[in-house]
Amino acid sequence: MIKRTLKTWLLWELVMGLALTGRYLFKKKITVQYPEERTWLSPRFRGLHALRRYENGEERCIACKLCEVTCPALAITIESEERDDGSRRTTRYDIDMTKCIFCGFCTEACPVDAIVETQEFEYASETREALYYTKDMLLDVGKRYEPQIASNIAADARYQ
Amino acid sequence: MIPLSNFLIVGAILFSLGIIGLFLNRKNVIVILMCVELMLLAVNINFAAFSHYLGDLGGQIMVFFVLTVAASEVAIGLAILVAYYRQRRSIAVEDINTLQG
Amino acid sequence: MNLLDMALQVIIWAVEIVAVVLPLALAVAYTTYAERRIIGWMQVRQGCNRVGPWGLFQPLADGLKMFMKETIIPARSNKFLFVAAPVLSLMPAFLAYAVVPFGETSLFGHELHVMAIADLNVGILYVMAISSLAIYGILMAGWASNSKYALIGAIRATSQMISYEIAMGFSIVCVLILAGSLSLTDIVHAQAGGILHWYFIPLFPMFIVYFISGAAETNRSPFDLPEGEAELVAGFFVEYSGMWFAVFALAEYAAMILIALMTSILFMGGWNPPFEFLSFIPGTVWLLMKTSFFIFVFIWFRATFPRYRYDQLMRLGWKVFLPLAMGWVAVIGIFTYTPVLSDFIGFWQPWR
Amino acid sequence: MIEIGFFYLFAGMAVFAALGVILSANTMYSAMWLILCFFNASGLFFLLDAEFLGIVLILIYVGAVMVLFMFVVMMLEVNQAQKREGWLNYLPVGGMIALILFVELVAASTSGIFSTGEMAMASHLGAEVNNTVEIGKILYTEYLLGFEIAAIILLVALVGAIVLTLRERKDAKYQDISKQVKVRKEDRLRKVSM
Amino acid sequence: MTELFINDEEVTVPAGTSILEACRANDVEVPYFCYHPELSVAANCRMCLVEIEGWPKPAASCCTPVAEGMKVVTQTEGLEKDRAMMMEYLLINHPLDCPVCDQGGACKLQDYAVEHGEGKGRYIEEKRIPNDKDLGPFVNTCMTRCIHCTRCVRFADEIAGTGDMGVLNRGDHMLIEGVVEDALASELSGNLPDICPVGALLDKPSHDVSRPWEMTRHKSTCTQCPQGCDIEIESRNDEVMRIRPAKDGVEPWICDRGRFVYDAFRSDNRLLSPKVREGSALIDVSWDDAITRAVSLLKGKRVGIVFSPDWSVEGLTAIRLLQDVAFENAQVAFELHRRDTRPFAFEEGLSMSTKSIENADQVVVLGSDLRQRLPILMQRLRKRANANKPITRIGAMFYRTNADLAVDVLIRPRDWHAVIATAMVQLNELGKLAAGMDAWIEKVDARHDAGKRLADALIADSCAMLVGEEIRSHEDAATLIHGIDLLMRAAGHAEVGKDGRNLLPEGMNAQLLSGVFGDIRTSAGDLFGAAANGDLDTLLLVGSDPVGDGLFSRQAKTALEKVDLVQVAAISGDMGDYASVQLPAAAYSEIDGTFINMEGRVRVADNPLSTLGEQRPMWKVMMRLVQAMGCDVPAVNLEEVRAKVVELAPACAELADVWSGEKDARTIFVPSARNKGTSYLPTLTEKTKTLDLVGRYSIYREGAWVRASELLVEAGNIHAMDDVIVHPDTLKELGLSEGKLTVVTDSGEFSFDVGLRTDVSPGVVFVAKRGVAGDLSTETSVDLKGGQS
Repeated sequence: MIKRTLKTWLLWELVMGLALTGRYLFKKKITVQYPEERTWLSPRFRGLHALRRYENGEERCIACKLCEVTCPALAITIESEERDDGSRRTTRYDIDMTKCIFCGFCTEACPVDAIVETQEFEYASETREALYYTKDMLLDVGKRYEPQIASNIAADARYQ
Repeated sequence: MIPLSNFLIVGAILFSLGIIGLFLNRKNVIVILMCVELMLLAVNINFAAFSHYLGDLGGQIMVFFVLTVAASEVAIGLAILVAYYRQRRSIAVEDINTLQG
Repeated sequence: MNLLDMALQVIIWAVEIVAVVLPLALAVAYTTYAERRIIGWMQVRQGCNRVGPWGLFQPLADGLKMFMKETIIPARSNKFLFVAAPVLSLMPAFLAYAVVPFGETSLFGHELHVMAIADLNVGILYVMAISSLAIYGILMAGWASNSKYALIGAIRATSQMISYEIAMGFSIVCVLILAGSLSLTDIVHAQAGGILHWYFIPLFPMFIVYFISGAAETNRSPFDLPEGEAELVAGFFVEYSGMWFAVFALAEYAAMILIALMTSILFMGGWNPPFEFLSFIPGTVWLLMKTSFFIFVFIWFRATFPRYRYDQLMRLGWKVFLPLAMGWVAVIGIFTYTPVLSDFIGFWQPWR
Repeated sequence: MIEIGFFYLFAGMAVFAALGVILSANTMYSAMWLILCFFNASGLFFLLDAEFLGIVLILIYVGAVMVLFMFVVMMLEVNQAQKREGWLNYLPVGGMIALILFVELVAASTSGIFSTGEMAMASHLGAEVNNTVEIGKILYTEYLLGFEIAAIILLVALVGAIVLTLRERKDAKYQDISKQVKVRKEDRLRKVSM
Repeated sequence: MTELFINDEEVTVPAGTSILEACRANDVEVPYFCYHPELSVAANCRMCLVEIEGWPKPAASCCTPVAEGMKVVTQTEGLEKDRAMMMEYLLINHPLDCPVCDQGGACKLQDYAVEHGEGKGRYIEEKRIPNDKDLGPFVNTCMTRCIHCTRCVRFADEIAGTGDMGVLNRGDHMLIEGVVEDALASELSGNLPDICPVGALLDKPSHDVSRPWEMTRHKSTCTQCPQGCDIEIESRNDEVMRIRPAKDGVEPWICDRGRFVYDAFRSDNRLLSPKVREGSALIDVSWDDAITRAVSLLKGKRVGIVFSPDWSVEGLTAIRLLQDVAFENAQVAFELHRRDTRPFAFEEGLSMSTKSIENADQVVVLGSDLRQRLPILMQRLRKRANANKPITRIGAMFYRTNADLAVDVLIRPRDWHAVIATAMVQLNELGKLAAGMDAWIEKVDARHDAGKRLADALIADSCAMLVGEEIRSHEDAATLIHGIDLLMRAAGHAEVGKDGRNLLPEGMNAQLLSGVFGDIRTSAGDLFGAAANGDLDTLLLVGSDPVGDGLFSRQAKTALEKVDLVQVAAISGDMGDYASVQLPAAAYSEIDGTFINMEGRVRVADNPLSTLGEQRPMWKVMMRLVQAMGCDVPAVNLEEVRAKVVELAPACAELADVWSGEKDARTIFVPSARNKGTSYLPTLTEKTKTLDLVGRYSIYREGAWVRASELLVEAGNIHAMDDVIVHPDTLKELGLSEGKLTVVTDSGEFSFDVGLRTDVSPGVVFVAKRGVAGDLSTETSVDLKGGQS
């Protein structure tokens, strides 16, 4: 009882709290100094989207629109038509990165691994328009990151 | 050196304005209370002035008491107002005449 | 007093004001920096360390950003009061420094000269009166914004500040009883003679009450309910941006520094060194060291304690601090006027 | 000289602010004007060497009473539009009363005894006297009874205001914090042997 | 009725029903591929197996009739296993290309594979790859996906009647083949993708464009022909992607014209914003400007109004309201195929439902190319013919029907009087009389053998008389119809309840039009004539394209060149060349409206697509015009317009109950008008020319919508015939041979390519209505000369 009263009046709990934060004041800091230091990224990291091509240069995307329908943020817009050779291809494949929530459902839905998410996350822009990725831009991203994408897919294949 | 009458005239002006204010803002009890404060302030100025010129600190003590009473008055007045507002949703003076017998 | 004297006096005042306000503004800026660094460290982070060496230019960059930003005045606000409110809150915060004695110096003549713009004999009352005006800035900001968040924030802030002002007032009364003067200089002088003479020893509970009430008075964490982000977005200054927002921040930090200063002066012996042999260090340095410590404690609080709930805050103010402070006044009074006990207390009462 | 200047400044501002109080359409503005008025009155007090009262006026009126006013204004949402309705009906009577009073007061204050003579011009309290100390001295001796009564009035006002406005809401839940704080683990935890 | 148990629940179904139908009627899920309620039973998918107590093996439910007390179980472990095996078998050769298949998401095979199939296939050998077929512009094939349910083959045989799909080989080598490797000849071919349970037959125009789940669907009414089918418009982002028959509609099919006309909704010819002529070009302006311009052309002027009957009931009523309020003396015409505007003994519209026509003892078709005009009605008659019920047809051509007709007689249009007179004589001999017949018989001396066939048909117990366009657009139509009316009365087919007098109308809402406009209608030819003579200042053209369609294109062209034209339309047609002001009105996919089809059936469309541009519903355009003319606006919202409908057309009174929700639109038939008092005697005028001229209607060419649809134009080109066709004997008689010949008419000489067809009546010249010969349609008789004019 006395101990309790004493504790109450001496603000013991508060002092303990202060002591705790006081201790942490001198601990080693865990901040990662971002542009110079970087953390390790999982192969499953969901960053900027990319559209892939086959090795022979043919687009993988077959305009099945499964990614479009599965997208919870309605960020994907696809228009398709029959190409001259009779295959089904997109005429438009847009991802609005301002809408995208990077849930990765599109990559899960894709039957041909055409739409993938790279580990790229530094694609900020000064205008909103620049975040509206068109098919060409996405294919371009795919071209740039293809080795990384392929290795990530290979690394994760066991768990699919 | 400022003559005493100057302070007294300032007090008179403030007091009169307080009275006019009472009539002018009959609808709004809050402003009426403010006008009363204004009048009390005029009285306080007179007290302080007399105290100063008569060399008697009793005047300042009176100011002190007036301040106390005024503060109490405001506290109680506003409390009544709030209580009344909760009942009637209005603080217009006309609506308060229901207290007439 | 001829015209020349008057002009000279005006110049001296101006220099004094500049000598207080400029370091104060800088201090405010670097208090924000210190706050961010210290909280960062306490959270095992680095804090701002990008702009300049160790991030030292961060406050300047922030200030620059704030002043470059567009000031948005809401369409249905009361335009005049909306603009006037930040000024109304900044003005008293700076005005109070007019009577704060930063130390004594004999640089300007043979006798010791108190380093204050105005060494008022009712200095402590003045500080109380002026700091109570800070409420109006907040009240006006909340009301003029025509926003429910701002209004609720303002109402919270004012009732909180008024509530804690009373407890603060009573804890100061204890100091007054011991020091026997309303003058800040006299209060400091009364504590001369080493750490044992400082008032935090006989008035330890009041010291705590004063300091915590000070945190509440300046809306510092854990009493920062008026700006509680979780429920009020940002409280009374939700609608403010850019420069006017910066002015509010300036006022808040100035008030915080003032409370730290006042705590040092009232309870920690002001510019007196704790031990006589340390008196080779100038008094001002001592005062600033003490003040810095209390600023650090404010920041420490912020890093440690979660925000109070509003009813708990009110309960603390009215049901704990107020009775405690009033009781302590009675205790000190009894000690002062009871023959035997007055010998004990006489140690801290130089006016006897 | 300077004093006269300050007097007219303070007095003029006070009167101007008082006009503002009674003429503002917005209750909030009235309150603001009243604050200004009190500031200037406080200035007048300083001129009268009543610095303690001057500061106390600010501390009590500006720091507390007016905040209370503003609080109530903010909370009650006074309908501004109908505030001034029909004021012309009352102006003649009120104005007359105020005018008569004003004339009388001015006549009295300028009627020789206050406007001329030694008392009118000479201060009988030295400026060097510590106003605060002096007030304290007579307040706790000569006026002790009055002081005690004032204290009781304040207490009554305090209690009265709380009684008038405090209402326990039936539909709201309250918690007893001290009870919560006092809880020990023994109160909540029971060891059961299995 | 038969009682049986399905999964231990006792159900009662008519005797002879198959188990599958019994299950479907009682909401018991049985999977199937080859079964289709409208087609014969093939029982070749074996998916609908059920177990029947006491039977040693599972039975195919689609071909097993119910029996009294039968105990059917649809869900057992054994059946699940059977179904899994069936699925595995079906999927052996089926590609796993669901992501690129348009059927994906709306595919029976996909659904059942998930529901009944095993997770994994064991077949790792090579799949067979049949070649894809070219089935014309409407149907896309992907034969690897075919599971040989033969629904398409049965559809081609039974519904389309063309029989141009078939099965080759057996077993693993089984192939579905087009009998002719070419476009499908059927006007119903668009239904093939609908009935294909997998993605083997797909809609070609929308192929690879959209997926089923992207579509929003809303019900509407097709206004492309008087049939007014229930359609379901599938749209994506307010763009029409497909039109399909409504699932619970009256007819299970729709024709290609109604299906693929959506192409025109987004064509360049579409009017989407108000236009005003500046110099030689039409430029887009605001509604206010366009209305101001229109009013300047209309106000205080002598105005003629021509409109199309395809607008909704509300829109048409609004036109009448405009006429009443703003142009009291204006002439109004809405039929471009009717030369004779005297009231008919029975006005346009059917007195029988298509179903009762199918079931009548006799069906007589007088002068109508039903397959081109009303493909869905023709499909009903084809079903009738397949059931060996008689159809009698008299006309100027053996119009292709793909059905066996009991009696098919060729006549020349100038013989109609004689045919009717002969039939009257025949009926007289049998003692079937009607007042007025004697006068007829006396007046007409000539007799024609076809009349005997007609009389034979009329003595059946119930007879559905379908009077077609050859008679309706005849210059003496009122008289002929009066004669037919007399025949029907005499034969007893005019009584209430068994009224068989059906006059096939030109467009939708015929019942409403004869009521609302009966008193002010005039012939479009007369109206254009008046305009050409300078008796009119301005034409207000609401929706129709008189240059492209109808009999009066030459007159219309002359008139339009002479007067100002204010056009209100959803599609511009050829009028862009003439219009001074064009006001856009909403197409039928874009309005909340009510439609009445030729049977009198009522349909209320709701939840329309958002308008594509600035077009407004017709009634709004009309009321805006009224307001701009400075007159009192008679109706300011749809409810008020609907109140006016009931007020103006008492025959449509029941519509009020439909709109208020008290009655179901399906239960209502609006009767067509009957003018009992009319009686005309034949006025036989000798034709100056030797050959009769008949316009030939083509499903792919008539109507501004169709001409704006690239798809239908392409199909029209595939099915095109020569501009002018005659019987070889006709030429032989004249000593001419086919090729470029000169046609001599009252209004001049024209040269055309003349083709030969043996199914044309000798002495008749058929001209394609649309195309270079369209101008001839005002004539009724011509001569042919050799060489070029």
